[in-house]
Amino acid sequence: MNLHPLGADLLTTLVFLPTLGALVLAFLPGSSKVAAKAIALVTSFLTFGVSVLLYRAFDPSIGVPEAFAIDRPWIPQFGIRYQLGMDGLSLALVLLTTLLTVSVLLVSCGQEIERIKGYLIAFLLLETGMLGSLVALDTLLFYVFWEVMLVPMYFIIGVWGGKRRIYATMKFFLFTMAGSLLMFVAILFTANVHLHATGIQSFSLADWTRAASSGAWHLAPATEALLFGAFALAFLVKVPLWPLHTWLPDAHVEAPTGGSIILAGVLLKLGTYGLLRFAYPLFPHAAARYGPLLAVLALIGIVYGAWVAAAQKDMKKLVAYSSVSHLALVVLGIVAGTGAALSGAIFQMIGHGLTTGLLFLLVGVLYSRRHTREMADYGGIAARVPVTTTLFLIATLGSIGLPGLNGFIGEFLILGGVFQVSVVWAAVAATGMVLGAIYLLTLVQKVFWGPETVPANRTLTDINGWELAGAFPLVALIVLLGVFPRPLLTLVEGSVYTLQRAAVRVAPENVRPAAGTGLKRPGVDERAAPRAEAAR
Amino acid sequence: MSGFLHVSGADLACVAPELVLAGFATLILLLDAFARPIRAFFPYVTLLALALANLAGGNVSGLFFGGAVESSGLTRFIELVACGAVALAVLGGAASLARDRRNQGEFYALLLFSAAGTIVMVRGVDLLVVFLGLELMSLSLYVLAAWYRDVPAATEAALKYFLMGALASAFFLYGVATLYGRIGTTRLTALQGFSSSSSFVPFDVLLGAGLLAIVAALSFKIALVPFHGWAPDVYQGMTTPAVTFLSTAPKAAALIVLLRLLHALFPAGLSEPWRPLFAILAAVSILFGNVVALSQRDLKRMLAYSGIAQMGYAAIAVATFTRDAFEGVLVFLAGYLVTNAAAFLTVAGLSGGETEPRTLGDLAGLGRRHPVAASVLSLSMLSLAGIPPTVGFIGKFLVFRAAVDSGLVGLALIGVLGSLVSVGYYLRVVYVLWMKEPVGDVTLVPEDLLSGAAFLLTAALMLAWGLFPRALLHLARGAAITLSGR
Amino acid sequence: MNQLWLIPVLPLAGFLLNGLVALVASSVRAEQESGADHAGAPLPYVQRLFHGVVGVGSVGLAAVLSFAALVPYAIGSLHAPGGLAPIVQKVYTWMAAGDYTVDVAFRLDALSALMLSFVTFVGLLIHVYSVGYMQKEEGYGRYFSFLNLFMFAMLTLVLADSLPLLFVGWEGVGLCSYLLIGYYYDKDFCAAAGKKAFIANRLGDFGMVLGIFGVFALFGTADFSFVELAKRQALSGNAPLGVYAVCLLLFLGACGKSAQVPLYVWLPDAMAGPTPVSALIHAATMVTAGVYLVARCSALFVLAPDALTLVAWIGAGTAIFAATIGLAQNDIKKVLAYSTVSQLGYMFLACGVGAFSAGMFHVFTHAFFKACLFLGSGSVIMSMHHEQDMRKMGGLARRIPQTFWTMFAATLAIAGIFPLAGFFSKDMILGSAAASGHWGLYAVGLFTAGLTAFYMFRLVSMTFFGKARGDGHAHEHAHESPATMTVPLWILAAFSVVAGLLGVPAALGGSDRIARFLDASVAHPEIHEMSHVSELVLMALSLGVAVTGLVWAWRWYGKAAGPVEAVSKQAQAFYGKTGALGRLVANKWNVDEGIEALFLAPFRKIGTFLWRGFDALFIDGIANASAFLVELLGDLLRFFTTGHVRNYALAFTLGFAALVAYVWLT
Amino acid sequence: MTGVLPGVAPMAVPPGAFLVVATLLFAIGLAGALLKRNALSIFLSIELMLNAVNLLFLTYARMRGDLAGQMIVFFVIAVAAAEAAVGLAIFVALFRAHRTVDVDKIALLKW
Amino acid sequence: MPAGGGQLVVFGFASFLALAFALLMVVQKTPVRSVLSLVVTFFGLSVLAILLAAPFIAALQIFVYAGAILVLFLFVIMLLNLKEEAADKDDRPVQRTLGLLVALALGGLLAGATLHAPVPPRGPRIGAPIPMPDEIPALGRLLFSDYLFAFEVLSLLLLVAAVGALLLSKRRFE
Repeated sequence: MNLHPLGADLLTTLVFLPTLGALVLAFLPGSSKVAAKAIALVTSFLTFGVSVLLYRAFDPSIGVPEAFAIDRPWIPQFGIRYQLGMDGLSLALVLLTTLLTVSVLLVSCGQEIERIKGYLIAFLLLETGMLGSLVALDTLLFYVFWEVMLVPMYFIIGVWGGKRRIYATMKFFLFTMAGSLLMFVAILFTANVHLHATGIQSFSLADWTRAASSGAWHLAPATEALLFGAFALAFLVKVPLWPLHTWLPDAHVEAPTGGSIILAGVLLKLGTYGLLRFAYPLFPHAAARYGPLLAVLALIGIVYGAWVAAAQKDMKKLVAYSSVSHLALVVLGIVAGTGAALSGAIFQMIGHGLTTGLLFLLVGVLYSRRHTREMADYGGIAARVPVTTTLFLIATLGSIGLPGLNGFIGEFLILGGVFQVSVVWAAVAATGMVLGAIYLLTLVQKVFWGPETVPANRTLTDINGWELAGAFPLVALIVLLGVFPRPLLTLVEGSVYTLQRAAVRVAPENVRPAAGTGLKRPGVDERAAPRAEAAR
Repeated sequence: MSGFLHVSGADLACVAPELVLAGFATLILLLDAFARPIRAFFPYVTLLALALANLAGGNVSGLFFGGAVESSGLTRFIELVACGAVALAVLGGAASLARDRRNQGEFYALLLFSAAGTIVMVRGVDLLVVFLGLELMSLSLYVLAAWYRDVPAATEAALKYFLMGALASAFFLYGVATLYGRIGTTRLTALQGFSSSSSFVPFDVLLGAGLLAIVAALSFKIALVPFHGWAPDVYQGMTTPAVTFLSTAPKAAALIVLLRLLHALFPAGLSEPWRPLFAILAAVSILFGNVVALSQRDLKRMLAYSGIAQMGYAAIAVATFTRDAFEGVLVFLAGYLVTNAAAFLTVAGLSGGETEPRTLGDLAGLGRRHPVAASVLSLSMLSLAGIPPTVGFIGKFLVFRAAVDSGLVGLALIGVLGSLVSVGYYLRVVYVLWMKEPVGDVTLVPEDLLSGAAFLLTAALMLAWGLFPRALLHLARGAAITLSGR
Repeated sequence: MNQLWLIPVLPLAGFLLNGLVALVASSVRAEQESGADHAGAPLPYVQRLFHGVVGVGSVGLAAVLSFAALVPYAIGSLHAPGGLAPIVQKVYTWMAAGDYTVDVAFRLDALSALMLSFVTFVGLLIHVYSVGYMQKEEGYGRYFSFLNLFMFAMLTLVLADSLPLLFVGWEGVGLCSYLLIGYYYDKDFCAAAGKKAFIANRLGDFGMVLGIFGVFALFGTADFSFVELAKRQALSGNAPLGVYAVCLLLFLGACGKSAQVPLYVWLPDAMAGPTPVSALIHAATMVTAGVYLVARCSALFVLAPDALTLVAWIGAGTAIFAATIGLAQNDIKKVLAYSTVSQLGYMFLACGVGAFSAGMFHVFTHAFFKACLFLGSGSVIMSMHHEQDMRKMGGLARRIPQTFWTMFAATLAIAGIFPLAGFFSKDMILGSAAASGHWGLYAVGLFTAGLTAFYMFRLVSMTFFGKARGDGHAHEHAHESPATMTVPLWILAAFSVVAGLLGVPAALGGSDRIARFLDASVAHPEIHEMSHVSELVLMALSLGVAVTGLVWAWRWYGKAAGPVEAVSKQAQAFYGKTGALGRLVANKWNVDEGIEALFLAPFRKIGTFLWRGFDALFIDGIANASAFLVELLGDLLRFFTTGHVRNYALAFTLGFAALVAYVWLT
Repeated sequence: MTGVLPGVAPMAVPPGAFLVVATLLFAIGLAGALLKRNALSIFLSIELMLNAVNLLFLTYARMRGDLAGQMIVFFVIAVAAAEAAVGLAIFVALFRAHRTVDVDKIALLKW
Repeated sequence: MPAGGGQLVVFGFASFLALAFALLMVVQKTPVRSVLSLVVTFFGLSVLAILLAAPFIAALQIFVYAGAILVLFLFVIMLLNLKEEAADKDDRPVQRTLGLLVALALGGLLAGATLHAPVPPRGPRIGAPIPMPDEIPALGRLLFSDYLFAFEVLSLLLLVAAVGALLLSKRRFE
C-alpha cells in the first residue's frame, strides 16, 4: 500500500543515492580533496533530505512496515523479491542514519584525513548498506544489505584505524559474520518450512509473519527455538549483548572518529532493530520462552558493561563499554515487551545514537589534536576548550539520563515498562542509572576538570567550525527530544502496537489498552483492534 | 547405429564449436610456424575463435553421431564456460607471456584444444567419448604445465600433473570397463534405461567399485580431498594464465560429467550409501581446503586450496542431487569461473615472471599503485568468501538452499563454518592490498588493453550476476533440465 | 496569575542568555590564552553588569510573579474553610507511551505556595548577594547562568504537578549543585566533591524512580491527584506491602537529596562550592526538597505507619549524629553544613511523627536563619581573605559588626531561643513528637537541641569573640562587606527573628496559622491534643536545654584568646573531656574512610578484574584461542601435501580404497 | 562370473579366469605405480594398468559377444600411445631441468 | 585355434607369463629390465586377446605397445642414460608398506568381487555381434559409423600429443 503521491521508488532513491555518490567519487578524476568532500557532502545532504521527505509524508497510524512499499521480483526463480517498505520504527532509524552520516562527513571535512576519497566512498557505501537493511522487507534482501554493511566498515577500521586496527577489524568482521552466517542458514530453513507449510516459495517478511502469527508453520518447539536462536544470535552479536560484546571495545578504540560514530550510532541499533523486526515476530513462542534468559543476559550486561566502563583509562573504550550497558537496557525493554518498554527501547535506540554519537565525535575532536585517547593525557582542559567541554557535558548528561534530555525518556519508559513485568528486573536495571553517573562523570572529571597537568594541552585548540556543524544537530536533538519526545513516540507507536499484537498470544498480560497513546485513531484500530480483542 | 561414414549437417552443427576451436588452433599452429612476426596478434585470433565458437554453438539440440554426443542446454553451458575460461586466461596472460617471450602460438593452440576437449567431455553421451574429451583436455594441459620447460618448478608441476592424470585415467577406464561388463553399455542414455528396465543389475560391490573408480578419477580433476594432492603444486608451478583455465573449466566439466553419470545410474535420486559418501567428500574438502589455505603465503597455493574448498561447496550439490542443486551448482561454477579468473588476473600481472613465487607480500600496498587491479582482486576475494552483492554469494546461496531444502542442514552448517574460516585468508589478501605498507616496489606489468578489459569484464560480471542473477539463473536452469531430465 | 509556567521559565531564559554569552566570551578568551598560562582575571565591567542584570533580573521577575500568584492564594485559603482548591495548569503532554502518560503541568497549593515564597525570596536575596561576592571571579557569567538554571529547576520541582515532572526539577537541582560545587573546576577536590554529590543523589534517585513507577502501579497515575486517591485509600487493589515499598523507595530519594543518613556524606563536601551556593542550595532550598517530597506524599506515608516510624528514626538519628560531628569542626562552613544536616534530621523527625506541617514550618524558618548564617560566614571568609579555619579567627565582632550582629541573631534563632523563629518551629516538632507519644524521639530531639546551641555558639565565640588569632595581617585588612552583601544579611536576619510568628501555638495565645494553612495539602493523622500546661512545660524544658548549651559553649570558647595553639589546646581539652569518642567525632566518625574501604575500593578492583580478567582473558581468550587453533591445524595439515608425487598417488589410492570399503560395508 | 551370456558362443576357459588375471595385473600395475621411484617406471606401471583394463574390456566383450569392447580397446591403445609421447617428452624436459627423474628427489613444490 | 583343453593350457601359460613378468617389472631396479619384462607381459596379453576372439587387438598389442611405445621408452631411457635406481635404500617405509598393502587389498577385493559377481543379464547391446573368426571388417565398419566422432577426437588427441612432444623436447625457445 503506497501511501503517498511521492514516487513509489522514493525508498530506492533513498537507499541508492549514496551509492551513486560513491560511484561519482570513484570515477572522479584527479585527487582534488575539495571536490571529493563537496560531492560526498551534497550526496549525504540529499539523502537526508529524502528521509525528511519520507518523514513528512509518513502516516504514523501505520503499524506494519508497508509505507512507500516497493515490491518487485528480484530472483523470481526462488520467490525472492526486491521488497522495500517502512514503518515508524524503520523511519526513525533511517532519519538517525542519514543525519549521523551527514555529521560524520561534516566532521571529516574539518579534520586532516589521508586518502580521504576512499574514506568518503566507504561511508557512502556504508550508508547504503544501513539504509537498505532498514527498509528491506524480503529476508534475503535484508541479509544482503546486512552483509554489505560489513565491508565498508571493515575498510574504515582497517585503513583509517589506530595501531591495532587489523586485529580489531578482523575481530569485528568475524564476530559479526559468525552470527549472520548462522542466521543465513536459518533463513534458508525457514523459507523451506514456509514452502512446505504454505506451498508458496517466498522470503517475504510479510508472508512469513502472517504465517507465523497464524501458526501455519506448525514448528516443533525445539525447531522454533533453534531458528530463534540463530536469528537472535546474529542480532545480539551486533547489539552486542554480554557475553558477545568483546569485539565492540576493540572496534571502537581502533576505528576512526567517523567509524566509531556510525558504529555506535547505527550499526548497534541494527541489532536491536533485527530483534524487533525479525526474531520476535517470526518466532513469538520461542521468544517468549527464552525471553527470561535474554533478560538475565541483558541485566548482566547492564551492570557488567557499566562496571567495566568504570575501570577504563581509554576514553573510547569507556564509551564503548557504556554502549554495551545501554544497549543491554534496550534489549531488556524489548524482552519486557510492554507498550512503554517497547516505545522506550525504540526511543533509547535513537537517543543512544545521538548521545553516544556525539560523545565519540567529541573524543574524536580531542584525538585529532592530541592523538591520544588516554584520559591521563588530558585533565583540566576545560578552560582551553570551553565549547567542547560544554557539548561533552551535555552529551554525558544525556547519556546518563538526566531528565530534560533525550536519555531520560528512553530510560524512564523502558524501566517503567519493565517494572510492569518484573519489579526485580527493573530494580537491577535501574542500578545502571547510578553506575552510569559514576563512570561518565569520572570521565568528565579526569579529562576536563582538575588542574592543567599536561603541558601539551596548553596549545589545545577548541572544536572548529566543521566539527561544530557536525555536532550541533546532535546537541539540538538531544535537548529537543528530551523536552518534546512526543513526535518520536507517536511516530513509532504504530509499530509498538503491532509488536505487542505479535506477542499477544504469548503473553496477553503484556498488552493493556494503551492509555492516551492516541492509538484510538481509526488508522490503527480498524486493523489492530479486532485481533487484539480476539486475542484476549 | 548410424550409417558408414555418414555425417549429417546436423551432426556437424552439433559439434561446430569444437570444430571451430580445433580449426583455429591448427591455424595458429600453422601461422606460428610460417608467419612468426604476427605472434602479437595471436591473442586476438584466439578471442575471435572463441567468439565464433560461441556463435556456432547451440543451434541444434538432441543426440547426434548415432547417439554418441548431444547438444543441449548443458553443452551450451559448458561451451560458454570453457570459452570464457580461455578468454579470461588469454586476456589476463597475454601481457606477461609477451614480457617473458613465451607467447609462442602453441600456447594459444593448446588452450583452444583443451577447451575443445572440455566441451567434448560434456558433450559425450558415450563414456568413450567422454574419456577422449578428458584426455584431449588433459594432454594439452600437461604440455601447458611445462610451458616454462626450463623452469624446474614448471617441469615438476608437469610431472606431477601428468603422472597423477595418467593414474586417474587408468582408474577411469577400469570403471568404464566394469560398467560395460556389468551393464553392457557405455552409453549414458542406455544406462538410464537399465536401472528402470526389467533387466536391473543388483548393485553389487563390483559395480560399486567401478562407479567409484570413475568418481575417484573425476574427483581428481575436480580436486576433492583426498584426490587433491596435485592441485597446489601444479597451481604454483604452472604458468598463471594456464592456471586460470585449469582451475575453472576442467573442474566444471568433470563435475558435470559426474552429475550426469550419477543421474544416469540413479535417476530417482541418490540411494543410501552414496549420498552420505558425497556429503563426506564435500565436508572434508571444505574443511581441509579452507583450514590449510589459512596457512598459505604463496598466492597461487592459497588459491589452490581455496579452490579445493570451493569445489567442496560444489560437491554439496552432488550430495543434494536435486534439480535445484544442479541449477545452483551450475550458477556456482559460472560464478567461480569469473571470480577465480579475476583473482588470477592480478597474480598473473605481478612482476618477477614465472620464475619467482608470488607471495602475499608482493601485493603489499598495491592498492595505492594500481587501485583498479587491487579493487578487482578485493572484489573477487569477497566473492570467493561469498559476501553479497557478488556472484559468489548467489552461488553459495543456491547451493546451500538446495541442501537445506533436502534436509542436509548439517552439511550447510559445515559449509557455513568453512566460509567463516575462509574469511580469514580472503580478507588477509584485502588487508595486504590496502592496509599494508609496501616493502619492495612490486608492480604489475603495464596494464595493457587486454588485461584492462579483463579486469573490467570480470568485475562487471561479478557484480552484475550478484545483483541481477536472473539471466545466469535462466541459463543454469536450461542446463539443469538437461541434467535432471525434468 | 494564570501563567505559572512563566515562573520557572524566566530563570531558564536567564540561564540561556547568561550561558551563551559566558560561553562565547570564554571561548574567545581561550583563543587568546592558547599556549599561555591561564590567568583568572576578572571580567570586564560591562559583561559583569550584563550577567548581573540578567541573572538577578530574571529571578526577580520570577519572584514578583510568584508572589503575585501565591499571596492572593494564601490569603484566600486562610479565610476559606478547608483552604482553596489547588490551582493546576497543564502546559502540554510530555510523554505518552504504554500505560505511562506524563503531562507538563504546574500546581499551586498551600505546600507549593509555602515553598515558592521562600525559594524565590531567599533565592533573589542570594543572587543579589552574589553580585558582590563573586565580582572578582572569572567565571562570573558561568556562575550566574548556573544559579539561574538552579532557580529554574527548583521552581519546577516546587510547582510540578506530577512526580515525574517533580523528578525533572529534582535531578535538575542535583545537576546544578554538581556544577556549582565544581565551580572551581580546576581544583581537584571541588570537582571530586561535585561528582560525589551527584552520585550520592543518584543513589537516592534510584529509589525515587522505582518509587514513581510504584505510584503508577498503585494509582494508575503519578500526578498529585494520586494524593487525593491515597487520602480516600482508593488504592487499585489494596496493596499494603506495595505501599510500604513505595514509601521507602520515595524516602530513599528524599534521603539522597536531603542528606540523611546514610547518604548525607556529600553535603559537607559540597561546601567546596562558593558560599552563596552553599547558602542557597545546600542550606535553604534544595536540600529541603526531600522534606517537601515526603510532605507532598504524606497521604501515602500515613497509609504505612511503620514506614513513617522509620522516617522518624532516620531523621532523629541523622539529627544527633550530624550534631555530634558539628561539635568538633574547625572549618566555619563545615560546622554550618553539619548543622544543616542535623536540622534536616529534625524536619524528617517531624514528618515521621506525622507532624508534616511542623516539618514544613521548620523548613520555612530554617531557610532564613541558615541562609543568613551561611551568607554571614561568607562575609567573614571574604573579610579574612578566604580563610575558613575558625582557629585563625576571633575578635572579628569589632571588625565586621554588621556581619556579627546578623549572624548572632541567626544563631540565637537556630539555637531556639524564645521568641526567635527557630524556637517556634523546633518546639512544634518536639511538641508533636511528645504528643504522638514517641518519647524516645522526643528525648533525642531535645538533646540535639542542646548540642545545636553548643556548636552554634562555639562558632560565634571562636569567630567573633576573644582576641584575634592567626596572622595579624589578615585582621588588619579585615573589613566589612559591600552593601550588596550586607543588605541581604539584614533582611534575612530580620526574617529569622520574626518568621516564627507565623506559627505561634495556641498555648502562647497564637493561632498556629501555618498548620491551618498547610492542612489543606498535607495529611495530618490524629494526634491527641496535649494540655496547654504540659505544652508550656515542654517549651520551658527545651528553652532550658538550649540555654545550657549556649552557656557551656561560652565557658569553653567564649574567652578564647591568644595564638592558635591556645585554642587548639582547648580543643584538646574538649577531646580530653570526651576521650576517644571526641577524636572519633572530630574525624566525622571516619565515615568517608569506611565507605572508601568497604565499597569504592572493591568496586574499582572488581571492575578492573572483570575487564582484564573476564573480558580480556576469558572471552577473548576463547575467541583468540579458537582462531589460533585453526591456524595451527592448518599449519599441521599443510604437511600432508608433502610435495612427493608418490604420496599423492598413495593418497589417491587410499581414498579410492576407503570409498570402496565404505560402499562395501554399508 | 563364470560363463558367457546366453546366445553367445561358449568359451572353453571361464571368462572369470580372464577377469581375475586382468584384475591382478591391474593391482600389480598399481603397486608398481606406488612403489617405483623412477618416473619412467611409474609410468610404465600405469601402462600395465591400462593393459589390464584392456583385457577386462576384451573379456567382457567376449562374454557379451559384443564388439564394442574391442572397439574401446582400440581407442585406449591409441590414447596410451599419445600419453606416452607427451609423458616421455615431459620426462625429458624434467631431466633437463632437474638432472634426475627420481620422483623422490623432485619436491621443490610442497606444503 | 586349439580345442577346449588346449585353450586351458594356453591360457594358463600365457596368464602365468603375463603375471610373472609384470611382477618382475615391478621388482626390477633397472628401468631397462623393467621395460623388457613388460614386453613379455604384453606378449602374454596378446595371446589372451587371441583366446578372447580379438586377434586384431592382439596384433595391435604387439605392434603399438611392444613395438612402438616400449621402444620409445627404451629410447628415452638411453637418451637420459638412466642407470638403476639410486642404490640407497628406499627412504619411505610408510609409502612402501602402505602402498603394498593397499595394492594387495584392492587386488584381492576386486578379484573376489569379480568372482562372486553373478553373470549379468544381457542388457542393451551397443556394438555389433562378434563375427568369428574374422572381426576386422566389422570393427572397421563400427569405427567409421558409430565411433566416427570418437575417431575424430582421437585424431585431435594425436595432433596435440605430437605438438606437445615436439614442443617439450625442443631445447631453445624462439
